[in-house]
Amino acid sequence: MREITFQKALEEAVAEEMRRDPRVITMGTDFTGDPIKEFGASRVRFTPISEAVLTGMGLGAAGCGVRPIVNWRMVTFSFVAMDQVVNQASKIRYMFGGQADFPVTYRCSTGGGIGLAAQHSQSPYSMWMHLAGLKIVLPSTPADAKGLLKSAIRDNNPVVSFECSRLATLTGPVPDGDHLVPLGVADVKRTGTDVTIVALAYYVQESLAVADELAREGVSIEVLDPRTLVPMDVETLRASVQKTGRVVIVDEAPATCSAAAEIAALMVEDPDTFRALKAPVRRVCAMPVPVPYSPPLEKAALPSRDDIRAAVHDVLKESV
Amino acid sequence: MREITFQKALEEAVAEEMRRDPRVITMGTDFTGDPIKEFGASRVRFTPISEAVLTGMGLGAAGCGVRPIVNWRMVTFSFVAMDQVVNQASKIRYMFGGQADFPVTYRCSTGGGIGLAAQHSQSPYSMWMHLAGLKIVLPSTPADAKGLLKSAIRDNNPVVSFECSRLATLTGPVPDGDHLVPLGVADVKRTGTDVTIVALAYYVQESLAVADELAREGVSIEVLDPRTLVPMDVETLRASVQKTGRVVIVDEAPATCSAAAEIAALMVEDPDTFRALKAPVRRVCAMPVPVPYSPPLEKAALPSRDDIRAAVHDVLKESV
Amino acid sequence: MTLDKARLVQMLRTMILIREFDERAIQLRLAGKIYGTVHPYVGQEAVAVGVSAQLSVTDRVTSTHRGHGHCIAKGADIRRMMAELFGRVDGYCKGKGGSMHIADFAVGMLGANGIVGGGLPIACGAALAGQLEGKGAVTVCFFGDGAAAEGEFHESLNIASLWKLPIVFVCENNQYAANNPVGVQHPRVDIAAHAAPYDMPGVGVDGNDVLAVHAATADAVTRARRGDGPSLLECKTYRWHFHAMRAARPPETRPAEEIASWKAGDPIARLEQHMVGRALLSPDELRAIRDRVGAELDEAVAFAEASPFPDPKDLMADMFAR
Amino acid sequence: MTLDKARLVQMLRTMILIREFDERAIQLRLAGKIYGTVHPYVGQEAVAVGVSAQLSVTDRVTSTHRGHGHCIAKGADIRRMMAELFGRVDGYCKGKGGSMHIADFAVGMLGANGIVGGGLPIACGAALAGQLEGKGAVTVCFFGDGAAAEGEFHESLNIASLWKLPIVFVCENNQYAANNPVGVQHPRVDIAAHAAPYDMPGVGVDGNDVLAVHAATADAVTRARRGDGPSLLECKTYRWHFHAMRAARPPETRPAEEIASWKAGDPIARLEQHMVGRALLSPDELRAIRDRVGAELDEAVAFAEASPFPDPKDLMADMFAR
Ligand SMILES: Cc1ncc(C[n+]2csc(CCOP(=O)(O)OP(=O)(O)O)c2C)c(N)n1
Ligand SMILES: Cc1ncc(C[n+]2csc(CCOP(=O)(O)OP(=O)(O)O)c2C)c(N)n1
Ligand SMILES: [Mg+2]
Ligand SMILES: [Mg+2]
Repeated sequence: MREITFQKALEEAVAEEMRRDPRVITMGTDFTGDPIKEFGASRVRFTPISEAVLTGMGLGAAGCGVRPIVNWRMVTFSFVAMDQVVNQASKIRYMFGGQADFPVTYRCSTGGGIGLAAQHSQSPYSMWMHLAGLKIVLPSTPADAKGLLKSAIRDNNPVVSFECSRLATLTGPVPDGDHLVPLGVADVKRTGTDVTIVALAYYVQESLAVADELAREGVSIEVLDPRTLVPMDVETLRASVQKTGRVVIVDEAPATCSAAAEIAALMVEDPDTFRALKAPVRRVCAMPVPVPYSPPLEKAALPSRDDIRAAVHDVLKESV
Repeated sequence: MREITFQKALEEAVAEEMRRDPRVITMGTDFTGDPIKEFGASRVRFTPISEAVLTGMGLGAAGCGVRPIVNWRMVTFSFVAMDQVVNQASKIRYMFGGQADFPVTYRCSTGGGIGLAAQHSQSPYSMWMHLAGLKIVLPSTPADAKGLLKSAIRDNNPVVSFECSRLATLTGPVPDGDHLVPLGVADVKRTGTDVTIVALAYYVQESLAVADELAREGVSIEVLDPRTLVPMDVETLRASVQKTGRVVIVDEAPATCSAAAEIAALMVEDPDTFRALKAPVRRVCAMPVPVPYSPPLEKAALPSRDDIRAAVHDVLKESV
Repeated sequence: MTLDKARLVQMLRTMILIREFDERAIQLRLAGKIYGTVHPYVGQEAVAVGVSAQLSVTDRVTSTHRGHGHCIAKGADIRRMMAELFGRVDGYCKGKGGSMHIADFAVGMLGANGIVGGGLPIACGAALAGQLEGKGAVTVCFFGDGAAAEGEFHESLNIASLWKLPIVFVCENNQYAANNPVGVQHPRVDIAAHAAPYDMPGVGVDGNDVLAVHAATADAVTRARRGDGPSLLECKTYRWHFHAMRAARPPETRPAEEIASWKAGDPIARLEQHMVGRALLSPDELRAIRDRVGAELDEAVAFAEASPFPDPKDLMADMFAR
Repeated sequence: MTLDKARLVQMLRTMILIREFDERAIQLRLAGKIYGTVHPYVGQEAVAVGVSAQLSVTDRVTSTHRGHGHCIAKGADIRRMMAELFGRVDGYCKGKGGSMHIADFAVGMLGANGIVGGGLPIACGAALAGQLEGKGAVTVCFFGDGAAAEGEFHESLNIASLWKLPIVFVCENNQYAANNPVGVQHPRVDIAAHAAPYDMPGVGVDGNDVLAVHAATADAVTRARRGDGPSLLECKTYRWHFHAMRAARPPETRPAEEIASWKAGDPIARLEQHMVGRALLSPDELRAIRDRVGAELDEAVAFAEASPFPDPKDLMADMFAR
């Protein structure tokens, strides 16, 4: 299979969907690649720095039969548009009684680790997850990035595509042709029997690396990637934890009210999974600080392989 | 002790702090009571409908020695100001290396249950909790409302005061004098031995009512009110759950990535609490929909006493 | 353009219907038949009607918290509106939305909105759709004087002008945002002045004169249909009642003389006088109109009463499209 | 007001320091000594310096992502700035902020800001503080042409005018927001036109002429200190380098002739010529200034190099005030 970068996979997704459906348009202050060449200035729109109107326009146009892709670029910038997300996009279909569909896709990059400091290193997916009414994807490989973004664009609901910055240059195999990954299906990135690691985005890769190391110690790790945060494939997650009896959740957002908190709660409120648990649940998340700039501090703020390894050892040690 | 409403308690808190400290000012599109009479138009500022600038102004003025209280009114309206909350208020002190303090208090009402439909019935505290850098209070009684708001205004950090709409007319005893409730201290609203209910805001009252009913069935419920969501008094919560071995968490926000999810995670990641747990953790939260308008639907969407009771019975039944 | 009798009668009838709908809504809210909040449009009828009379069903509008008038003027069915206020399954939103979230996409009414300024970006999106369709559809965005202090107003004007979107921004300057007079909100009283920096026409118009509103809209709509871009229309008007009510009518805080003077310029009476003066309306005809409006409202209330409440089992329906 | 030699030398020196600081920062970023992003201010020095020369230490400024120039002009210590870029404990933010979040509250520099438009509301708050203090302190808010498309720009102008806040809004129109020329962002090229609807003076000025900037600022600051409220100053200028760099210099996308023509109007060269023409600057003096700037920068880099990295144990420090 050909290998391409995560970034290129996302570009292909947009281009293929624009080719496939003339109703798909894209808007943002900038684009990677040169989509205007193929699709023209009517469908590829350079915008002023006005994320709020952009976000609402995507929604309004979607309600009228267009299928916009709105690119906020960094998730940071979406916060000036949060009213349109919280009060409009996530509620509009339901509060109007389902009389129209709103097939809009919002894209943005997330995450820290590259010295961009507090404002430009955020991973606040859980703030969107909390809003009933949005679908949310968060890929960890080029193939998933492409397949999920294509599914997002074809979905008839507002979908937010979070795209981890540190993965942009990751290279991996991507199937040829119309490669789709369905929304709401978690992926077992590695099978194992002792501990389940549920990891998100960049930390899927990190967890796989840790799992390789620990395999040498004789510890068998199963690595799960939810891929879609809403709807969450809770059955697959629970099945794995029921098998291993131990779960470590890894993400670079701070733990409080995070996706990791949600996954923890989903595990322990299910009677079968609760009873199968042999050890406390562990969250390996960022420290509760705005991401600092200085490399040693940033490193200390974000989860590391050592943190993941330590958490795995902990849940093994603390098993009842 | 004199009895006053929740709303009146909040008004007293503001008035007393404005009397106490001339640096305290208040801004919003409207005020309950008539603070302008006592404090004048320079300290009580009617604003245009411009929540973003208002939020940033509160922060900027706070950085220059003023102690502003910014009233968004409904939490709904704060979302147009979310950039100033997420990218500025929650990060500013840390990212500037602690060189200035930002003693600003943001106030808003929350919650559904009164037919105001999707946009005006939100309880999204967890979106703020996720942001490292804000303190957050959520009172359930007039006395706590007054004491916490006064502490919030005196605190030297950005504090968000969430004030549940359905509690506005609740009457209760409030101590005379300079009544303060410290931030970060949970309150045991009722002691019990069989099940811990951790409840928020309006649902503290509802849980107390259910606890009374269940007492007649011989079930002894402990009702805990965190009161402050950040910092969370996790020790008090864990101690109670270690005692009862069962926990039900009740809140009117949808469960996903909510305060309830966080509390669940905090319980099961602590080895002692995890080992003490006899039953799965239960979250009694709103259904994952925008709050609908029609009374029977709204009722179905929000937690009810029946739901709380059923959850208590469940954790009793499912105990290992 | 002089309007023929039929058009004028139609406009008059719609204005009366809007007024009586909201007078009825107030009574029904007091009676506990409808829930939550009601924001009456009474006094501003000339704006919704004057503007919408220039639109066809393929044109689109977005509205505000004070949206009943816009709905009716754009052609929504008052029976389904009333059923929505009653929280019933035959309401436009199956009872899920209520007063602040009525929409009828079938007639191009893209929704009331509980967020001040929140409809402007959505309207720009509808206008973008119209531009991409290339069939001349125009979008009208209604909003209040209060909304002009929100950033979304400016972002919307800017992008609409940049992209020459087929949109008409209609500011209903009713002199107040809730209890705050326009002087608390804006350093200048003329919202239309905001058009100039965006290089678009900004026109102030007597918002209680339905014919003036109609004429000003004609220019703006023509410009938009031609592909020449947006316009900003500021209609000066006044609401007769309180900003919003829940279980009870809130106290009046505005000066009595101010209210009286605006009531003296009642937009409905002015249109009636205009028509009577030109012998286009007899007392009998007026009575017939009013009677028919009354009967239609009775019917709408009966329709709403007869419609069942939604089944709680349907709570999760309509969440996601397939 | 004619400026005496000492003032002019001071302004020239500061402009050169700003330029050389950012030229150095680019080199240090390429060398991996500093991290994340650098947004060089080179070419725009006349704005920061012309404006700040009207301010005293009790006046306040807010800045943007392109903030090094504003910091230096407001009197920040380049050693602590450099240490911050190096991520060291002696940096202004103890290494927590980096280039986009430098602040020095002690000299009234209330922070760079990574959010386009995000500083405007904060500046209004600082101006409100100044108004409440009643000691005549003025706030200057620097922002780009791109920021004028954000709603926060408008909300800020509106409330500043309503409340007569002592603030000067300084738009540095450098013709581009990242790669987008001003025509992608605004239907009109003059940002100053936005002042009129807010009933405040809006003045366009040659932003490469430090003396013109200085004079225009004088009027605005005087007005603000008098309690007459805000002004909007639009300084037309140009950045010489890329919008932002990370590990490498990004390719240039702007027309070569455009760049050349703006470089021909180099604000530093213009001030030098002005001074030389009036015999206020000899080649020796100029050389001395440049030498001293170079030495100061060497010292700043040495200071930064010598400062330790923060201890990871201090990660949680500075989160909350007591
Ligand atoms: C963003 C936001 N802030 C505040 C409110 C509360 N609110 C509802 S209507 C209203 C007044 C609106 O005034 P205007 O835009 O003039 O419309 P009018 O009510 O006069 O029709 C306010 C403040 C809101 N709904 N949304
Ligand atoms: C709200 C927001 N949107 C987008 C960005 C990304 N961004 C950073 S700087 C910039 C261009 C800003 O242009 P301008 O305001 O003219 O300032 P200049 O860079 O020209 O100094 C953009 C789009 C951001 N930082 N914040
Ligand atoms: Mg109004
Ligand atoms: Mg610029």
